[in-house]
Amino acid sequence: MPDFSKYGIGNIFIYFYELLGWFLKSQLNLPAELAGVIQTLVAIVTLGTFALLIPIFTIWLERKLAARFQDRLGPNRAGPYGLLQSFADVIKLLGKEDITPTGADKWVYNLAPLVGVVSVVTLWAVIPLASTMVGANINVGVLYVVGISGLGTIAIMMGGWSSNNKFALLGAFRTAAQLVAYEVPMIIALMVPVLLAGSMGMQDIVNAQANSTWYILMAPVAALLFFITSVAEIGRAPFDLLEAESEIVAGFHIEYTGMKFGMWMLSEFLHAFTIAALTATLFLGGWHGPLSSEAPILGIVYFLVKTFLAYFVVVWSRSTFPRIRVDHLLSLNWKFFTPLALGALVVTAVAQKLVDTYLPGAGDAMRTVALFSANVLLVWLVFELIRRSARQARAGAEGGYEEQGEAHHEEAGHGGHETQAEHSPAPASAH
Amino acid sequence: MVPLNWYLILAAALFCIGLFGVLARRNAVAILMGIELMMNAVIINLVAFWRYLQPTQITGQVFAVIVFAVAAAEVSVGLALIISIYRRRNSVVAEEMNLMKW
Amino acid sequence: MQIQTLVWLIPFPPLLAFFLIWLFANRSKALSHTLAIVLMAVSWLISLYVFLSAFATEHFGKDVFASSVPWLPTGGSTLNMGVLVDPLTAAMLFFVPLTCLLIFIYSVGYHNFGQRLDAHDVQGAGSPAHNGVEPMYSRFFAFLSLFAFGMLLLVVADNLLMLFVGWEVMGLCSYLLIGFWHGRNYDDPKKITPRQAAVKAFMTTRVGDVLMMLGIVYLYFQTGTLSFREILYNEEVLHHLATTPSYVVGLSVAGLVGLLLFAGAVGKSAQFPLHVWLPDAMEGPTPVSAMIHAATMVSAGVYAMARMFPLLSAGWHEGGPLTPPMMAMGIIGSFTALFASTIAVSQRDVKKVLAYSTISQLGYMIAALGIGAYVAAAFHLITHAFFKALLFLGSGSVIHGVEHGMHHSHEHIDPQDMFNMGGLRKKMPVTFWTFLIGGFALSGFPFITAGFWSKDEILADAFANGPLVFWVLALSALLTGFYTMRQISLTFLGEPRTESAEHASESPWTITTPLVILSFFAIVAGWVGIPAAFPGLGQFVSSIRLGVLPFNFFHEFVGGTLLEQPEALPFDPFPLAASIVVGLGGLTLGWLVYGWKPLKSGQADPLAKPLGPIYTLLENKYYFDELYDFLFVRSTRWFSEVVVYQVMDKLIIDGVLHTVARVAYAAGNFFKGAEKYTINDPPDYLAKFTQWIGGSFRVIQTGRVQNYLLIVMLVAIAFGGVYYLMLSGWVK
Amino acid sequence: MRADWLFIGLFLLIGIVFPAVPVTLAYIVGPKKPNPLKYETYECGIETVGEAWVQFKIQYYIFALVFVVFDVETVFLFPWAVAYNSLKLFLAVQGIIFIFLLAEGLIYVWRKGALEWV
Amino acid sequence: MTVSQILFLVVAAVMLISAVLVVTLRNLIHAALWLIATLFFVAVLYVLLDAGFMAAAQVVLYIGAIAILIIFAMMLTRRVMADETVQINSQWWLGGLVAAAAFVAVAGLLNASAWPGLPAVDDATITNSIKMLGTQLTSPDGFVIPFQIASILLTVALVGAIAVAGEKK
Repeated sequence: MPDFSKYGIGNIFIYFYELLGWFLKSQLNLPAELAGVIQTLVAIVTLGTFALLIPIFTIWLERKLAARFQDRLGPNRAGPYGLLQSFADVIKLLGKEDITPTGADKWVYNLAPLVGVVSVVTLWAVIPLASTMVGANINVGVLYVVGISGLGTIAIMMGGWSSNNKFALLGAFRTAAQLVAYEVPMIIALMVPVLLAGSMGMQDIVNAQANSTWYILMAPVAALLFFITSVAEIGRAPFDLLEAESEIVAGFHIEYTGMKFGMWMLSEFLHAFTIAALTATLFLGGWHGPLSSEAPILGIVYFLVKTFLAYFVVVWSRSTFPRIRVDHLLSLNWKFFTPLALGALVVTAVAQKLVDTYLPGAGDAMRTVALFSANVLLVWLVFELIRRSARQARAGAEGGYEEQGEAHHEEAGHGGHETQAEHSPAPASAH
Repeated sequence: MVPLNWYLILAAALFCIGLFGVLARRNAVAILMGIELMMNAVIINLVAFWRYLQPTQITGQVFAVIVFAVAAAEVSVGLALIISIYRRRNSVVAEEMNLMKW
Repeated sequence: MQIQTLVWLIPFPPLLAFFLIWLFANRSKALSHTLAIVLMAVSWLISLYVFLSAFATEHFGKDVFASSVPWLPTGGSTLNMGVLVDPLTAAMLFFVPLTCLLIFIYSVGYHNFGQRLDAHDVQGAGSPAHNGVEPMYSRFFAFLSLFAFGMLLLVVADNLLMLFVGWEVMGLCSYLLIGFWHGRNYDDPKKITPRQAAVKAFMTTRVGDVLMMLGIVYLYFQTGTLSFREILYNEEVLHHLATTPSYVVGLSVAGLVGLLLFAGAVGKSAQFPLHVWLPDAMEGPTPVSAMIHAATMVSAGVYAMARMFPLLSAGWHEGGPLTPPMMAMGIIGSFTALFASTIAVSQRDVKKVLAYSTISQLGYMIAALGIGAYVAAAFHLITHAFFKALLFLGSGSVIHGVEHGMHHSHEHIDPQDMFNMGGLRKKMPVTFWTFLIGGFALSGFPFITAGFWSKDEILADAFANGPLVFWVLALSALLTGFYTMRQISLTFLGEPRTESAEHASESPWTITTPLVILSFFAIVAGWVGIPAAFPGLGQFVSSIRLGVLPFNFFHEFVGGTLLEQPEALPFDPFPLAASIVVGLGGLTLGWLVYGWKPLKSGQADPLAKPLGPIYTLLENKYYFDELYDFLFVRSTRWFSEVVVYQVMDKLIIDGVLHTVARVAYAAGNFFKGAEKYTINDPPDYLAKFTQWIGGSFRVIQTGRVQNYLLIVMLVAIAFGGVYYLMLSGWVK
Repeated sequence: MRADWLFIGLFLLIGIVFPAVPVTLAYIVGPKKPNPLKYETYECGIETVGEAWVQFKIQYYIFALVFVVFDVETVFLFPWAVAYNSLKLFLAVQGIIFIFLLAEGLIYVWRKGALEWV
Repeated sequence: MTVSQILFLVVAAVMLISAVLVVTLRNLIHAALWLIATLFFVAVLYVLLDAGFMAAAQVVLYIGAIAILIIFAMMLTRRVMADETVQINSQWWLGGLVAAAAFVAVAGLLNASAWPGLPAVDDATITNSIKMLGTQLTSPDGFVIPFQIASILLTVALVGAIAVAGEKK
């Protein structure tokens, strides 16, 4: 019987966990491995249920917020402040008929939403809730996150393909294109905290932040990139092309009804919340806060507060920005985010090394200042470049030499035929 | 404890399945999938050797990572070739890609 | 840093410059030439440092800077890649990077850097039409840098293979650079265009290079190594080579190899049979002419010969009979010297004159090597590089000035024709004086100029070892003085003969500075070779010590390269007198003919009347181009046209076939009826049978990858099975 | 370490169960009134024209291609990033060179105009 | 039969079954999905081998990237892909024989030779293996040349694939 005083109120969850273990081992005399497995199972079920119940609340929250943003009231009938609205929705979904269209590929069709949900729920395995509470403290947490979200892409393609509906297929593949495209800068941005913390384990990263400063200060560019790209990953507005009602009827899940549709919805909302949680973990210091290491229970509170903060930003941006056109979406990713992410990585690495080399024993404050200013410099540089090229393009467009200006712009890239580039003013100057 | 040659034999089996795919499939994409299987078999071997022979050195994993890179390059170029062949001849059936015949 | 490491570093800055310009800097002209010049300067500084430290070493000839790393494992042995700096190399390292650097700087001005791009300038059309900046400016510097890399590589190489690599790199670059203005065309169809000139140069040198390659391969086959240290400074190897007979009867291996290598040198430094490319190479931009055809490339041939001298002279001892290669070098060299200088007398093109004088001077060096005057040859190589570069750059400056004039007076004349010049003395003073110094150095103005001392040494050696050679060389020295004076007076003295010459103006400082520097060396470079035995002056300069060596260190220093130091000749007044006489005499003669009363515009060459047909002969370069055209080009065409096509194809083969066909046809008709079954069928079955065989066999080539892979796997499995059986001991 | 992986493995298994439960529940309790029209492919009311297959743009493939390349590179770069703080300068520079080569490929694709969607 | 052995056998069995389905199914999309399953179980094998990084990399790279690439390629060549006609060529039985024979030969060889047992390794080594990997990949006495060459290879593959597949404008 583990005594409560050793854990205290701060570690109450751990206490219950140990209590369960003690009960299984000494009361039911189960072998240690089995007991461990059962303990793990219980923990998993708790965590999973927690994760799956979140959307019930966040859906309500989101509808409320969206309503406020649009100067409406939002759900307010079912229960106080319409809190029970989501439950009503769930019950309604239960009452719907479950349709599998003819010509659909039964197995894949039914499997897809489950995979979709799995690809989101299992992310919670590596998110540290408190200094002592993390599902699986593996040393490749970040890569794990990336890989699992890749699973989500597969799920969407399964769903879209198996519905045997051209809109679903189009939607699915657009989505997939968008997801894979936005995964590139996301991964590169993820490298920055890994580089700073020197580990891929989520818990290690949070600890590193707890020991120095939050990485949103050390790597603001990476933080923003990660946040934006993951918003694109979940296909929220302004990146919600995968269910652009006006273009492709409802995207990949056009054919889904009832609870399967609900599962898609669930996975989307949960994913939104999850990326908020990831942002909080990787850049906002996770559970870190005053007294968080002494009383882990406080850590959970801090963690949830930060997560909801980030989530609020997600909803805010959703109801603020218009939808981006698909080609803009992709060129924004390839021509702005990806180079910027690479730049951020390089800049951070260089600044880090410089600080290590030339300011040995520099405090966190100094390091933070250095990294932050490096980021600012990078951003200034990038925007300077953009401004210049825009000016060039505009000059070309106004000069009526759109073709030539374009050609000139292209020329500037690949070296080689110098004379052409040097001659291109010639037609202008020659008689 | 799992003996090493279980892993090796498993890898061999996977390799041969992939080989069968390469030899027997008609669709070029399917052939590429077979090649992927073979590649994975190789990587399994590398990692198994790392774990069993030199867990303190990292060489095995380095090799595996390099093979990752090679596999990625191979599949991307291979698929590109298949696509361009499809564009020209409107077919991805390997048996019909016999310009080198006779 | 260790000195060997530094030596490694010498060739690479220009290469780096080449790549940087080629890849990144090719949009910015300023950046391009900055890169090229700065990196060239870097390698110049390094080589200067190497030279000085070599200079400071006691008995440098014995303990040289050498280091090498394995390069190509070739079966048993390994070809090493390495660097070697011995006195000869050190001497080269003194002047090659310097001249290159100066030429780089010069080209900035030559290509009108700073002018804006001329609107109606076509890529590769060349500059004369206008004075806008060269469109392919960056490319030019990239090529120059690559060229410099090739030369430096060749100089520091410690084995024949690396030397050959540098050699070929230079060949490529000269091709690219001669054909640099590939867009150029002339109204006169007979005038050769840069394109053709480039191809001509490339092909002609190819002839030599192939032979040289053969020589290298044969040498490697004989000795199993290509390293200079292991072949040239190794008595028994040399002895072995000198004694073993080769494939060619009457030639030792050393002889054959030497001749083959010499063939390469003949191509590279434009000796007699293969000299034709050099004058036409003048189609390239002038800095190129200066660089390729004065400072570096052509001297590379001589350098290679000097480098291989121990091999060439293997089995030769002072005063003994010459070895076949040396014989060949003596004859060809001296002949070329005379022959080229005669042509030079009659040329109108300011650069062509210099080209021919280059050929003849190279002939000097080759001849000097041929008679065993190793040090003298090296000495003349260096001094000549300085003053000939000076002359070329000077002529370039002149042309530049005249082009500038043309831009004022819109007349269309050949800016390189000396008869369109005259009176430039006042227009371009700096060019004039420097050119004068260069010219005097070339013609060996006594006691002051570098040319005098080196030429004098060659003549002295020649007098001692080969009287015939001596007389030939003396004669050509006379001619040299003559045509030099002719050129100077035609170009600079008198009154301007055209409006362009009237409006000619002095070139920018980037052009004149190299001229001044070079003219300094054109004088001073000679003093380091004043023979100690020279009355008065000799003792004086020997008494001045620089570090471990006397001021006239050259003989001792470079002589140290050889195994046994060649001892300096005793002083002999006759060749001295001779060289003074021919030098001054040539100049005076030239002045009497051309300088005394300068030509008016449109006046013909005063030599033309007295010499008559000979003059035309000379002016057309002994019709060598036409001869080669007839011998090789036309004859080939004629052969393929007449012999192969008309006779062989049409007459013989077709004829035979037709007869056979007719006969067979007739016979077939004749036998058709009755003997069909006896004659006709068996062959049919035979044919069918063959066809069937082929058909049944061709099946295996399906063109399907999968079948092939299947077969591969079957074989692999078979092998695996065998191995398995062996492993389990069932099969022994 | 192994325990953590066990956790993840079990989580993946359970993770399938979680959504499966409500789906099956809905399947059980939900109404079933079969009607061929219901099982038609859903489009704008009238029945669908042609098969679901539509010609896809090559851009899909090209994006996936760039993505694959970058993915592999990240597999190389993550260990580098992890080890970064303990790396000496030269080693650190290697990774940065790697990143530049990566960027070079991106620039090539960009200049080739392969990143344009339309 | 320890737990780990049972685990291994289960994983191996599922993996092999899905691999067989990959090479035999007619519907290529199904084959691709089974390929994904196979790759996933390969990742599980890496976990059993304490190579967590390899497992994650496998999931990221193969499932997240290469599988998607393959499916895209199928979609681009869909018309042929969609047909449910026979996907096995005429020489399939020979191929099967060869594959089987190859397996027999290799397995025989593997059994014929002796292998060392599993060395015990402390957790620190496993945890540090990633850091070690990073160091080895970039250190000159390690694998820096393959590291850079790999990036060049990938760049070249990218360029080549674009050049081959890109539309001729």
